[in-house]
Amino acid sequence: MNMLEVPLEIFRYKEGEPPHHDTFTVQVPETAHVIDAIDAVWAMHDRSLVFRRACHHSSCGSCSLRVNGVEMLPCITRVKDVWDGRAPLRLDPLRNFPVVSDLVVDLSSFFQRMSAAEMTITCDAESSLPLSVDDFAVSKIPSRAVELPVNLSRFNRFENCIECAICMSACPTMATDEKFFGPAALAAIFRARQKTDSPADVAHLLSLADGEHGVWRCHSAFECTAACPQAVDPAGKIMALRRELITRRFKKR
Amino acid sequence: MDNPFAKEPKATTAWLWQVFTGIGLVILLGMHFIANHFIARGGLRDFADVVAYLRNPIVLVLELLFLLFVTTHALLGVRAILLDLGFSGRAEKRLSRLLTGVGVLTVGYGVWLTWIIIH
Amino acid sequence: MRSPQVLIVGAGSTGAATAHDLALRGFRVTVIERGEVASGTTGRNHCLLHSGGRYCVTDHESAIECIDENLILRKIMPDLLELNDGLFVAISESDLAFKERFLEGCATCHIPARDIPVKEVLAMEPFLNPGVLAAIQVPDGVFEPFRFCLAFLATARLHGADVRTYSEVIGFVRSTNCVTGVKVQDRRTGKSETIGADLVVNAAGPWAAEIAAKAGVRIPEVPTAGVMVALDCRLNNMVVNRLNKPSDGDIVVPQRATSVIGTTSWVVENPDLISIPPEHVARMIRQGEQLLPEVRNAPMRAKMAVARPLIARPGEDARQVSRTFECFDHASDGVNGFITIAGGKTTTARAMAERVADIVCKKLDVDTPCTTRELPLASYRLFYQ
Amino acid sequence: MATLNYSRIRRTGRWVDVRRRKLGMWAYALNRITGIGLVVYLYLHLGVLSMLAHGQSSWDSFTALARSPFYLALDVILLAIILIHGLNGIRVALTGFDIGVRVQKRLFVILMLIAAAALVVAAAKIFAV
Repeated sequence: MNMLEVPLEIFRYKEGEPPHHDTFTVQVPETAHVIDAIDAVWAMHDRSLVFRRACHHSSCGSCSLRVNGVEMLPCITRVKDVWDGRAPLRLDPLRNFPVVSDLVVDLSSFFQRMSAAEMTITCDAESSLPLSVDDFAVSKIPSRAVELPVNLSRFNRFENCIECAICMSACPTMATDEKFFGPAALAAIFRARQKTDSPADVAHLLSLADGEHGVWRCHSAFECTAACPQAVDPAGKIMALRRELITRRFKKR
Repeated sequence: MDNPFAKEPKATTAWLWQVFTGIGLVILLGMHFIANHFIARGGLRDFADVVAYLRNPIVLVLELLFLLFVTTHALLGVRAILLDLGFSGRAEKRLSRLLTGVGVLTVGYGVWLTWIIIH
Repeated sequence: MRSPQVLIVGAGSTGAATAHDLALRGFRVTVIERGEVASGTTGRNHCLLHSGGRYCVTDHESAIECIDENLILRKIMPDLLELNDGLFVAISESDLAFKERFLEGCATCHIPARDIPVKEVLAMEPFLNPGVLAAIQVPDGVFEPFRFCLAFLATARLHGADVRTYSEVIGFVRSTNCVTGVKVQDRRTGKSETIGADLVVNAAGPWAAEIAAKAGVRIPEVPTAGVMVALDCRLNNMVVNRLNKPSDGDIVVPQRATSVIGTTSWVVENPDLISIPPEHVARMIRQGEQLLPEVRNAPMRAKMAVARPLIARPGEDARQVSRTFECFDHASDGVNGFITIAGGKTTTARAMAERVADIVCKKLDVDTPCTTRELPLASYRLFYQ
Repeated sequence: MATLNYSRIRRTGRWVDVRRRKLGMWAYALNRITGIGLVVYLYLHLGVLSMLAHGQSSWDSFTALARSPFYLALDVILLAIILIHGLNGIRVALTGFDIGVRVQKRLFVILMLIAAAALVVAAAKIFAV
């Protein structure tokens, strides 16, 4: 097994101490993911390092952080894909959240928004064909004619959004407007809206999305969609909500 | 449940105006630019030209419309940037009122200037 | 009289469900977890909500427990499950020979099972190996271990439990032959404190032996790791199992936009740092291909390994070690006020918790019945609010 | 539990930080910077126009100055800012109505190419005078 010797420059913060970065060099297999390197730091070098993780396959959304400034899930990001082979790999906690310690941030504001958006995490199944997370991933699978189950909707599945809060960290509006509803919650409203036909529910959901700190505050930077590891496309959902809000506004008159 | 992310009813209006004036500006500014700086000899009108130009009623209407649009668009943009400073609901309203005042003054000044020039 | 204070070490599925059960029974509960919730074994779980089908031939007791809990979880956490059932498919002649025993096992363990014609199953699951010889549908499901734990802990909190993550047990407070508290270090601040307890429940999974050692007790625990491979696409709607005795790489669990192939089994020394053997990954792909041939072409999204807390029985192969849980009352080791719970599956975490809570009640002389079978859990999102 | 919170000012300034960000973020930051520039210019312009109120000599001396190459260069910069802001504005408006969201990056590139082409033509014309 070929090994890599990777220097990691990790953000450190403990209550009462000034924040700084510590550098560690760890040995990981060539195929290792960034989470494995963080694991190695914690297991071999510094037991006081605090970080989040659970599933290691992008379903829990807990390990999200910034690698060289860009939001990623370290569990699905390979070291060799983000490391240039020389400069230390810089790991920082998500932006736009208070830092609890080291790589851990306080996500209460995120989950408040998700609760307010009232989306459940299960939905009717979508096509189980190479249901891909990245465009490039699909292209690697040779397309072939497959007959899909006739009644897909009798299957159920979890939503693609894993509530990793990466979009809220990447969003420039979120950085400046603390009251902004945020990409994930707005995308969640869109999903909840898709699932209901009840006029009262629709009106309620749309009124949540409306407002100065709702969809209208988005500045179309599309950073959320670019950063989302699960292809949720929050920006697209925000724009779709805008369209519906505008259409309704002009229809009423 | 009390929703902490309460909405402001004016939001759609502000955004729609920003887009509407923006699209208007693409057209009006294009005309303004071409008329004043490309068609005009030497890229700028001399005083007599300006006066004659503005006395044309169609031009006058378009230029005043341009002033109105550009002011609205600019101040809505300024508002969007200033909102980033995180105002409370009341301060937000006060800011909106202040900017409306600035807008009225700007347009008033423009109208006054045009009046002076024509006469 | 104040209700007794119980301290639980570990916020995996066992610790979370136990905290929930005890909080409902009126105990003052504190959970100590050194990392994030479910950051250990539970987190890197296969996410399979067992129907019991996997054990219906080899281990009736486990199978019955699985199907019972499966039905209870559907009631108490309906939002947190992908309920698409599972398939046991025969690919080889030896698989086919297993079919009758499997159906008998299902009947014995009251697991609903349906023998589906091959043509029908291929219509349901278009990526299934077209050479499939038989398929049996059972009520398997998929859950998400992280949110599973969060939901238990959020509910426990609503009932007064104190959940402290990023807090590590650094020692025990003992009076002669009784544990009376735990020394805890908050890893976020580096500060230590002592928390008193009438009883300490060690639910630290593969780290249970390490925790027990701090209290001077030895546990015959063997951390056994397993590799799982997550694909960058979802190839099945239902869980797909190999119709045979449990073996390496005989199951593909779909979840969200991925399919996860599992698993292998080998003994590890340090559960903190497991290096994933490439040959295990290759074996997962090879085995997975037999169930869903498209596995061969699918890009890999992630691979993970974690240690499971298996209790050693001398002279047995790692896979043969009991998968039902073990509960040690360390009074028999001369240490009172300290119990360890290890082993088991996430699917049956609630049942384990119920039995542990019964033991706790007995030890602390409390007489409150368990109510976790009926009470729907609070939203997992409340954990962070 | 005390947490580390960044100051308002530091957060407010984050929209300018486009390092390692994608095209949409560059477009957004560029739009804001050019927008601020244009507001400043708008009021400068209105101020300059006040010379018209002071009569012919005042204005015509200004126009003479404004025909110098230095001022013409400033005009080209102004035009560039207007083109970037205006054409990117079209993209923001379109995507805001849920049109072309999937191709927003391509849209931005195309619009900026149009801006560049228009600028070259206009600059040639400005200096040719």
